Amino acid sequence: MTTETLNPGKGRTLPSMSVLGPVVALVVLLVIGTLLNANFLSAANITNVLARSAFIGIIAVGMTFVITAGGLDLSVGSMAAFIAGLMIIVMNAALPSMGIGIPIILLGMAVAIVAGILAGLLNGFLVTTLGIEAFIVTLGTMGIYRSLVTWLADGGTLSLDFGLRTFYRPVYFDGILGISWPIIVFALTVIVGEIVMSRSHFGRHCAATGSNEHVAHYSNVNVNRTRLLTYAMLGLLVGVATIMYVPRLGSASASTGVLWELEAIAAVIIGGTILKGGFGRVWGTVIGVLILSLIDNILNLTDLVSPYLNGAIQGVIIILAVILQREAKAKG
Amino acid sequence: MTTETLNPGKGRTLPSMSVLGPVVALVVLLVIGTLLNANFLSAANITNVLARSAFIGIIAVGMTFVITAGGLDLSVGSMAAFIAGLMIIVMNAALPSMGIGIPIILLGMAVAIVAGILAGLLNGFLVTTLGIEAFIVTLGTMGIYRSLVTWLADGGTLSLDFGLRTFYRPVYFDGILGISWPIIVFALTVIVGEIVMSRSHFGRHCAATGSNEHVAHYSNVNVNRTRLLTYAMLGLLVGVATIMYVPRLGSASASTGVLWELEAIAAVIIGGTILKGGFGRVWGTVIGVLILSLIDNILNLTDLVSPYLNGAIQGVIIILAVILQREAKAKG
Amino acid sequence: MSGSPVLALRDVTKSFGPVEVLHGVSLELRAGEVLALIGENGAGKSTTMKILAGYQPATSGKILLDGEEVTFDSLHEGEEAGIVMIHQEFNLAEQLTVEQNIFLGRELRRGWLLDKARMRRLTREYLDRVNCKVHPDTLVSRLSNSDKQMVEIAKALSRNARVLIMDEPTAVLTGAETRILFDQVRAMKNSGTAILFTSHKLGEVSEIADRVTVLRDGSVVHDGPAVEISEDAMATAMVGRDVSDLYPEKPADDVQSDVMLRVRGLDVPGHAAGIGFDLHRGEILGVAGLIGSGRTEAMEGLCGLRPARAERVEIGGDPVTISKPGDALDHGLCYLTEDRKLRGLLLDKGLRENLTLQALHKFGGYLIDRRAEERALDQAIADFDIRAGQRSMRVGNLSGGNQQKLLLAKVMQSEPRILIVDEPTRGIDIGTKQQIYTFLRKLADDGHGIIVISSEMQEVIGLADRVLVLRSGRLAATLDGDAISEDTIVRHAMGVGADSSERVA
Amino acid sequence: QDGETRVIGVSIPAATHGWAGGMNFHAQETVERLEEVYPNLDFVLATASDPGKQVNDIEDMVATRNIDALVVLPFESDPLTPPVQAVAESGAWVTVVDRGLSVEGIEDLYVAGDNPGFGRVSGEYMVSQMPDGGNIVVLRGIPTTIDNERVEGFQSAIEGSGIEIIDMEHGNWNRDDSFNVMQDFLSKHDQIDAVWASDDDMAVGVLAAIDAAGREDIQFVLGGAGMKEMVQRVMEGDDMIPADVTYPPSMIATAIEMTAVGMTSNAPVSGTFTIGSVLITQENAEQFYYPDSPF
Ligand SMILES: Nc1ncnc2c1ncn2[C@@H]1O[C@H](COP(=O)(O)OP(=O)(O)OP(=O)(O)O)[C@@H](O)[C@H]1O
Ligand SMILES: Nc1ncnc2c1ncn2[C@@H]1O[C@H](COP(=O)(O)OP(=O)(O)OP(=O)(O)O)[C@@H](O)[C@H]1O
Ligand SMILES: [Mg+2]
Ligand SMILES: [Mg+2]
Repeated sequence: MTTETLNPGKGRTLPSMSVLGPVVALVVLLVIGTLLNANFLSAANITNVLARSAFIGIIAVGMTFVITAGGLDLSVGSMAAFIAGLMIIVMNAALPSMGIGIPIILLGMAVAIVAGILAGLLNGFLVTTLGIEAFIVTLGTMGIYRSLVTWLADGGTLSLDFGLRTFYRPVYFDGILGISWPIIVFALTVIVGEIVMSRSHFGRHCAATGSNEHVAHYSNVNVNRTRLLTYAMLGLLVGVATIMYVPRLGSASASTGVLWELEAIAAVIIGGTILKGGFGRVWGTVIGVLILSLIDNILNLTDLVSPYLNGAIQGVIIILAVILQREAKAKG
Repeated sequence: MTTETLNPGKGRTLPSMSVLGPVVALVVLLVIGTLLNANFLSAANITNVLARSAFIGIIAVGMTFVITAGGLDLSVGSMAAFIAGLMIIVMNAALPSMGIGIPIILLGMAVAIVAGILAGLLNGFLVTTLGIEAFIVTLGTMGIYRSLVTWLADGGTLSLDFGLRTFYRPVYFDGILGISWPIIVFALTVIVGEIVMSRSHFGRHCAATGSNEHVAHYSNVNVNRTRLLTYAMLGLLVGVATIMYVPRLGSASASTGVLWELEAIAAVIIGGTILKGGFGRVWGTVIGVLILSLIDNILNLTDLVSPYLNGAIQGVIIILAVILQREAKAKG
Repeated sequence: MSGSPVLALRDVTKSFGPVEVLHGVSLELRAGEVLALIGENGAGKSTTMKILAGYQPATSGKILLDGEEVTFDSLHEGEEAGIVMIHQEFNLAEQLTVEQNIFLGRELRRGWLLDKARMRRLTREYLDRVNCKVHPDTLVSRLSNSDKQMVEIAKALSRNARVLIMDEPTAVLTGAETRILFDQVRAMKNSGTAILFTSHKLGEVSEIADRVTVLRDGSVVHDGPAVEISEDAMATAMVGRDVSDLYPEKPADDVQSDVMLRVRGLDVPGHAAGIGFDLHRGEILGVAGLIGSGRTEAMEGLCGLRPARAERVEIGGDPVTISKPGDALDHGLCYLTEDRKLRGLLLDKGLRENLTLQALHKFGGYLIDRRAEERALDQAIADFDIRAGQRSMRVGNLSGGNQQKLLLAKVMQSEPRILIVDEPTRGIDIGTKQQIYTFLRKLADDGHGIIVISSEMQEVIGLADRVLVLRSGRLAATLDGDAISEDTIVRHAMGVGADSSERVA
Repeated sequence: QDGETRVIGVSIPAATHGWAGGMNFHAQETVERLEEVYPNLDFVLATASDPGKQVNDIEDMVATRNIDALVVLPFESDPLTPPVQAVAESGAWVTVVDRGLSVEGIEDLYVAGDNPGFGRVSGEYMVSQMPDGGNIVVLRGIPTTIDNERVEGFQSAIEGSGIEIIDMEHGNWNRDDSFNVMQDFLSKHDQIDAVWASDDDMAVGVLAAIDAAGREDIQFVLGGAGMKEMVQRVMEGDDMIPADVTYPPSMIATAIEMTAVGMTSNAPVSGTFTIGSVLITQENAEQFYYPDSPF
């Protein structure tokens, strides 16, 4: 039960090294990118990478809480597709009566947020109250949402009305002070997430629940409510990510958000959160997300490898990023 | 670590109810199938369902050991694709010198087995010796194998020489006493797996490792070797599954074996093995595999639902199958 | 009695990071001799034992086996050399059965397969040797703590050790079980096994040990034959001061103060029924009973920790309903669990997080005030004399006794008016025990109400003003004044035709 | 054979990208329509997410639904060849759509798409628009034989024209992926004259990326497959989308319909019908515009 004899370094008494791991990996990628292509550090490229990281990033922040509290959610990708589809249908339907303007955008956003929270609560309810393995619950809802969006779209693509899309577009592409909205929302999510995780009661309760639910129960932590809230929060953040996603291309289809769940979970773990629960860090997740986005970006910016091998390079870098972290830990 | 106070029924002293769950789900599906279509219970259909369950089934048996020992393997689907590709390339290359005949088939089989074991050992090595989270390791190797097969196939499809394919085909379609080879091999794997799990010291060591690796370590169980062996064994079984798979379709491409990993893991969990490790049952896994195959089969028997919603039905049934099990447990 | 040393340490030091916890320890284990290693919490007993058994490497110094220097590169070599250790922490895989645990790592085979029948039969035999009634196929997670300990002992005995090392084996055992264990120890000693043993129950040390070695702060301060040292002298050598008045003075019980907690008809399905009692202000109420008599469950049910019903619960005269742990805390009612590992502490978290978990609302509104937490930790370390090498260490790395102290400090963070403590001094050294008793009495004197559940008869008798005795989940008697004696308690606890699944505490 | 109900199985890939979605739509719509028209025809429609699943579907149709005819759009040619061959050998009618099987002569009816032709028409259009050559980037689909054939057709059509493919990546027939890839191409290359997006879904992502970057150097984007939004833009004379190349998802409807006719009448419907890829320009766009289709 104690771990000291087996893995002397696993404890977190010297966090500096485990912290260094992902950061070093990120820096190495940045250096490689800069060396390979002069435009890599251009404002445009940085903005692109950050803005497109925002979807997975916002979701991964929520995933950090779910995993820290000992859960898992495989449904986020298809949940995002479903919410995007729903949002588009509702906005298109409301268009004749509401006309193009701020109100209809707000309606769409409200739909996304409410749908996200409800979807999260459904997952949470099945996991906590019915006590089913999170893996199975969310594998099931993953199939359900994916099917539903295909069905809503009649197998094709749901597209936002063209006029509405033009009106809504700035939510992805514009921003303030040259920083685009997805980046701003992502940054805010991360800041709030980090504070909640490391300084709030809720964050403590998540860690306690994931670490040992019995101890948490005996310490007056409402284990089920904490878990339920992490799922609801993740659902909410999926909704927020969708609000940023829809204005980008104005459409949703069966292929929207495919594999986002694996990417989000990978980002969380690369960032140093423990998959079995009990310890999570939001800022690490951000680094994980950036690492994953940068790999793609760098591969697109160079011609060194056959595009067929992109997946292999990704795989190797993901493993290396985590090795770095563990090696550093082991020395620490 | 003990669950009794929170969930008084979770323990396994009264196995009869937790055992009943998956069996009941299976029986219900069988009844539904029979009601929907008279041919459902025909020998041809039963043979089809069993034979095609064999791939996932053989892999899921290996997965049961990995999960019981506290691990996870997301790479099996792309590993299967990669091995199939490799096997095809080697056999095609050897064709001019060896000609069509038993030896070249045996060569292909040997390649599959060796490649499987090596791939499994690689996963196991990264997980045990380097101590990286299994989720990340196998997510990484999943990407790597998937890329490699795409690259080997030059983005297209690798196909076994037509003459060879005709010669090899009986390995999938023929059998003894009217039972086709995949079913026989699957049955053998299950029997051996069940015996190893429940009656060998290796099975016990897996459960002990997954239950509490420190305790296992103190009790002289070589935790790392046990884990490594589970991965190697899974790799071997992926190889065996591929040997059955190649004669069926005679080709491999980037889309071979996609999502097999999720299906195998789902089967294992539906069967009652605990995802966090410590307890596994091979026969349960078989029931899980059959449930998953039957859902597909039954959906093909009827035109009641839009094909777009197939995924939703699958999702609902998977969740229901596990609820049944938990409910039954809770009462037990 | 004694021959040449089988296993010995010479000038062994051990450091965890920058902190040295053993400073040149030497000791010798001889065949056919029982050596007791005693010392305060955190003195280094468990660490010494782990080094001897090869579970941890020494930082410097030598380990001698039969006079030859050895380094155990793996646990296997320690076992090979016939060294078997029973850990202070349970060392059983919860999801495996008793039989699977006992034979873990050395399963018997017939050909390729396990010889289950033989293992089951042998398990039965081993369990019989320690008079343990559990079925070999029971999952360990379903056993009570004392049964787990007996299984652990059976597992150790089954290995026919040359050297048997036992780290506080009796902490969770009943008197009767302890006697069974000691019978086995004597038998092994007579057959030439070298035995090292530690306990905070000094009476046991006098009873079983041939030699006594006292550790203080990582150094040996006394080593000699057991007959030459009295229990008082042991305590003094350990703690560095006299601890003869273990229990504080009880107040004269003529003033009947008001009732703080009134419970009527408390039912905990499957464990207790119809429990009713009053707790007065300023009173320490003891709860005695056999293991399995439902004391723990009754109090957990009362505090909303497990499903329970009550006809009536009043706190401070007002009727209350308690359906979840938060309700109990809101009414100033707090329960200290008997199981610090599984229900008490987050072993992979630090001291600070554990200390404040239950009373987090006291440390800032939405955000946690870290500085207030640090101050609370300072205070707790001072108040409860918690000895941690570093403040930032994982709680799982604290010595057993210091974990218990931290648990007590944690419970006190919620400032309960009514405190229920379940086995509060398990694994606590005698000096600290005295402090805890004084602390509890002082709380009572300050107007709190205290309920003490304990399986140590002396503790109940020494501490409590009144004693409830439970039998098979029902209240068998309420004793006060001179009626509180070992004899009466045992009589009420056993009753007539007592349930055979219960054992004498 | 009158009065007797005949069963037609339809096995197609699932709707995992735009074109497949359109094809799914046409399949379902046609099945519904024909079930009305021909009361003695029964249809079984199954969609598969990978070749293995598609083989399962076909096996199920044979074993439990006793199909008299099979209309199959193979996920991939090679793996589907043996099972379809088995169906043909059992005596059922076989119609193959879009992708030919690896063995000739299995099918009774082949409604063929022309993937190399699709690439060639696209390439020829590029050449016609850039007589002096230029730099283009190419977004490819999901790595498959189809994609390889299209790209090869395209490459051979532009050979020697002075058009240079300066970069090529997989956009996986997916809007989001192609958006990301195009953004990165724009960072990487300062001068891009045109884009062959090779699919209209990908063209959507490419256009969004170009718009956002505000780049003026790109003259046009050529998609493909005839998505209705794109056809509309062609019709309206959009500069960025001057043309499109058809690869009609409705070919499945044609195939099902012809099979139904073959089943119910004695009209000769066997043989090969190639549905060539046609260039859509402003002049002829109207005849390729189906506002009701989801694609
Ligand atoms: N893995 C570890 N890492 C850091 N410090 C440790 C570790 N293990 C033990 N210690 C420290 O070593 C000291 C001695 O601990 P040990 O467990 O040997 O005490 P003990 O004498 O057995 O006490 P107790 O009577 O409470 O069981 C303690 O201060 C403890 O915190
Ligand atoms: N797996 C379990 N499930 C339910 N309860 C358990 C389990 N393990 C232990 N317990 C309960 O916890 C208690 C273990 O504590 P211990 O063996 O010290 O007895 P105790 O506390 O003296 O008994 P009691 O409090 O019932 O009088 C047992 O009474 C038992 O009922
Ligand atoms: Mg100790
Ligand atoms: Mg108790």
